[in-house]
Amino acid sequence: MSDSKLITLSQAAEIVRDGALITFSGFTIWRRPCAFVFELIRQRKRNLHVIEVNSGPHSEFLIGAGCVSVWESSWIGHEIYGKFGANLSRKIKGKEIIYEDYTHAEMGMRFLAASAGMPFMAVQTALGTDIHNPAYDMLALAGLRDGSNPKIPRKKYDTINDPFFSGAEQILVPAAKVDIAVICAQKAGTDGTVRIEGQFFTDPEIARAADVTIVLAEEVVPEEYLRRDPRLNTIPAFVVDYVVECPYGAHPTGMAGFYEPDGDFIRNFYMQTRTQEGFDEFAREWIHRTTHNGYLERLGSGRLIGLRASRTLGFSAKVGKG
Amino acid sequence: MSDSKLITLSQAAEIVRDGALITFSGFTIWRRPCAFVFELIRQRKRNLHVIEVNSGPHSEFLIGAGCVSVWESSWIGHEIYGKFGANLSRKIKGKEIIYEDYTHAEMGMRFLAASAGMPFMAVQTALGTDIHNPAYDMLALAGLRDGSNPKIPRKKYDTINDPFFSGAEQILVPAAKVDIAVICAQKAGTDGTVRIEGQFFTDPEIARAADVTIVLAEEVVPEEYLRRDPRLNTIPAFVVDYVVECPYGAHPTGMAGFYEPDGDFIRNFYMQTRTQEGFDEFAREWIHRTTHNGYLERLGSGRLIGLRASRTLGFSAKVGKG
Amino acid sequence: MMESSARKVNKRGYTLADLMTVAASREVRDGEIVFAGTGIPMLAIMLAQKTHAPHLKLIFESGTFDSHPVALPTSVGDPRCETASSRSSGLCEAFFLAQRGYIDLGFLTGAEMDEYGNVNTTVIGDYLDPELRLTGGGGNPDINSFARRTVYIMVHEPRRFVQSVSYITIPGWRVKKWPSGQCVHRRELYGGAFRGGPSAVISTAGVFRFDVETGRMYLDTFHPGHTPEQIAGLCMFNLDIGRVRGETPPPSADELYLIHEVLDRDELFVPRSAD
Amino acid sequence: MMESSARKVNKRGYTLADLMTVAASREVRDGEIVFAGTGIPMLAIMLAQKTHAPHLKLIFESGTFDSHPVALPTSVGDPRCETASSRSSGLCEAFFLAQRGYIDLGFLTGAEMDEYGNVNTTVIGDYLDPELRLTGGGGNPDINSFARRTVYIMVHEPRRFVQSVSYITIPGWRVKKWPSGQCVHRRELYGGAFRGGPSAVISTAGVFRFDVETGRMYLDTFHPGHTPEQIAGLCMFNLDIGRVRGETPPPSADELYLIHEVLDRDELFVPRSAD
Repeated sequence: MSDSKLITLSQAAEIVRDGALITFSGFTIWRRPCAFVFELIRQRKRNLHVIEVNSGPHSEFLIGAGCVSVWESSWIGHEIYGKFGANLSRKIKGKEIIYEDYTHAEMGMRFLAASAGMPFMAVQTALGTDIHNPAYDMLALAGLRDGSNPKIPRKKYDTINDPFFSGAEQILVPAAKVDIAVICAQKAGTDGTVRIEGQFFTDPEIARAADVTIVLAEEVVPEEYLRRDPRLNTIPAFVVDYVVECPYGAHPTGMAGFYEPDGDFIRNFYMQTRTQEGFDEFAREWIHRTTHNGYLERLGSGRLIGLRASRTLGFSAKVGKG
Repeated sequence: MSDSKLITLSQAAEIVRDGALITFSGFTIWRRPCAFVFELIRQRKRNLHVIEVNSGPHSEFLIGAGCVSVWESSWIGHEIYGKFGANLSRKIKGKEIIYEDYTHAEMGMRFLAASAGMPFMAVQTALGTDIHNPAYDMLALAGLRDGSNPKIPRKKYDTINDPFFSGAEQILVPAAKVDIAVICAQKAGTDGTVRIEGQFFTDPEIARAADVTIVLAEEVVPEEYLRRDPRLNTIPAFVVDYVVECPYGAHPTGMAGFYEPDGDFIRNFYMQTRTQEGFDEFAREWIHRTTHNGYLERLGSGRLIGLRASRTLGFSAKVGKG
Repeated sequence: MMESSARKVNKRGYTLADLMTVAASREVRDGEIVFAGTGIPMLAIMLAQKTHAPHLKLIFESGTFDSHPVALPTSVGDPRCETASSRSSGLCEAFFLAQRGYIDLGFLTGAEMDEYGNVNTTVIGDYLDPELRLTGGGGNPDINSFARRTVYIMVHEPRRFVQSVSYITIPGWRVKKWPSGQCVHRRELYGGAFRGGPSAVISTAGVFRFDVETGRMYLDTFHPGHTPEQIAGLCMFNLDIGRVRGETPPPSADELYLIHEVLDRDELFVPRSAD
Repeated sequence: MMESSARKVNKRGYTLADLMTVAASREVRDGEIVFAGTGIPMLAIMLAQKTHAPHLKLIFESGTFDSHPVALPTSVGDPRCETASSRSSGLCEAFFLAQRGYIDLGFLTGAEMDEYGNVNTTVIGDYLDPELRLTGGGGNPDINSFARRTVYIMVHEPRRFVQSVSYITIPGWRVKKWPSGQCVHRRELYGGAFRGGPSAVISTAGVFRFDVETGRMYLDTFHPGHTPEQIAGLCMFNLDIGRVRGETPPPSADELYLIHEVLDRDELFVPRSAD
């Protein structure tokens, strides 16, 4: 059974059906499964419902390429390399995409709920904001909350008065149920055990929340090695369905202990893709008619070496803008 | 600020007021703060409301000594060293204690809710059992759910129909809010960072759930040492209020990597304390008119050496019945 | 639990404890995720792992997932549970996984069971005025609620196979709907959270299963030395013996070797035979 | 954000960015638990840690607690956030701690704010038909909701200090009560979860605070080169300048040294002066 989880990047992307609810690992410009997203674009996936704690370059790639019909998250941007998500912004202005806003804490608790088999979780955040404006339930306005997709909740949120203590109104946020979670991590064992180095963000939760969990690992290592110290592992093997060995799978986002975000690449992408024409040009140059290996060759060894993280520090002592 | 968290065992026990809601680390016969409990008994605490995921020898000590007026948990026993909690059993039969039953998952989620500032969490466990029998809300029968103690919920549980997906009835379990959590761990830093080795059970949750968190550590080590690998630490320093260096603080329960449970001690305790007279005799011999150091001297070096865990294995290769 | 009879070896060269351990291990299917309690259940799972189910994944509610213990743990909090596991954490994560539906099989021991597989581990007598307070539920109600199947190990005495338990600690196939307490089929109460229920009972007399529709227990196989009629007489309810398949298959030499020479050399749970 | 003016050094030998960083750092009290965003907020916190607040505890929502970075992180997902932290984990645990009430102070940047401290980082124009979609809320609404105090860093332009924000992303002192959208005091809406709200705004023109009862912003100090009246003219609402205390205190030589020679040598967030 050990080897059966190992598949190729293109096989992994083929698992994603058009219209799937999909989520991705990482946080803003760190550990986002960009190589997988490029392959989704090559395979011309359509009508994806992207749902994630926050969005970064990977989401902008997918949205710019027209693969996404619903964006459900709390934030999109490129940190210091780009002020906002220019592709999402353009598609929203053009009414080409459905958007739904939550907060980080709400999205985190939504994935935790889904990962724990709970239909909802109670939070007391963002009270009094337009995030809770009942007129802004965008999936409802789009007619997507009719129960025809059992993973889409019937409401954006609900309220309940705490029956146990204060009686105060609580916000109930619905479980973020997803078809597929794609996780980009430093190490995976041959049976699927995942060891994430650095902050693990919401990756343990999204892994359990999904029906199918796919891991892109910088290194696939013998399972026995990871099992010598199970307290350092992040996701148990049986939660992972497929493993792809994919070095630099997060580029241009960063991978703690392996490489920094490629700030120049992200900034250029942000500047270039303020228009759809710019995006299409970017896609022709970096995504279409190539493979992940071709992409890495195009980047060149010198560039990759320049992004290297120190194995002592976990980050580069040279790249200031990590 | 570093040193101010270090106090003595007797100072730590003095923090516990009569009537406090208190919880303890560990799981059945592992990492229970027995030295602290013995000190509570010496200080003749009264009317404690013990609330914990499950109970073991430490709870039996406290209950047998008459310090506990409410026991709220899911299980009590000594694993293979004693079939049930003879002291709790006797006090229940004599109507000397209030008892409230949940399940492990319910208690775990109750502490998680309290630790996350949530008033409740939804579970779908133990449906159809007498654990949810409305006639068995024992704290309500005892008049303790009138809101006069703001940490005691107004109901044992509540139900709600899932508004988002199935519409199915959910059990809402209330946050387990506590005044004091006492945690027995392998290592604590001088600023309070806790590193638990082996399974951490529900200790991160109880630490955050409590207003005051006290840690008994086998070893207090320089904070810098623990901060070299923050991913191995279990509880952040600022969650911990006080640290007591207390070798063998969990005896007769076990401490992964340090010592096995003292099966003979626990079995003798269980057999001896089937009666109150037996308990009182046990207390005279092992608890009263002594100190933790006196207790360890009475046990003797040979006995402690015999319980030693291998530093390679994390458990004893000799003590079979660990 | 079986100290009185466990050392009695029968003419075939194995004890009742051996037979029960092996019968329990055969309930595990390869690749399944199994939530283990301690005692014979853990021994049975480890036996299955070494025989027909090498890819089973062993989960302990204390927080270790997919363990491969080299020394037999005697409780789930034991660091022996952590050995070669895929991840070690805590109780909440174990129940997140369980409630999310990852668990195929739970293995429990029961003190008192009714014909629908409802189990009482809380109290002898009235909950409000008990004759004897027992341990309580612990994780047992959870494991049973979340798993697709639950297997019980039990001592067979009439006082343990009762018409009706005085307190339902662990839910069976027909349970109480609150607030009325009306008895309903488990599927009706659990709704979308329904995954299954008690699937087998390995007692000191035989192996029992449940009719999922009626929720009633029936005799599947009887241990050597017992007859279906005699076993029916050991139950306080009307046991269905019409579906019995024959004798419980005996342990193999390989299984006996693994139990006594590999897994439980210290006789923590299964004593060697007396002769 | 302050690229146009940041390099202009005044006659006192420091830039506006220096002044703002120092003013922000002075909002931190020793021993506080501070939830940090990136940019000037992080720099200000690290400056406080090296000056008057050595025991502050720095939390990042990505999951590191009580960090002591040796290299300046440029985003909260950066492994530089993990250095010498007490614990490294994930987002859920960070918000468990925050919602539980562990956070004293949050540090944020804002694009558009009204007189009650409500902030919009989501959209320019109508949410349902936007002129320009911005980043959205991220963790900012959470940090502000859970912390006792929140300090904002902002560029001072009339279009950013508005009468009413088009979308409340981060709650201020008077917020909307749903479903009606009626404007109520934050304390009324948050009830038992009320801990505080926006406590200061450090803009390119001055330092502002809020009257907790009325929820309205007032000018506390003005930066050198500004007057209260001129600052009032830079706000689209009626700014209370009656409580002004004087000029914003200047950075010390020690603070300037720490900013430029220790914390931000690479000028990631605060450029050196042009001369």
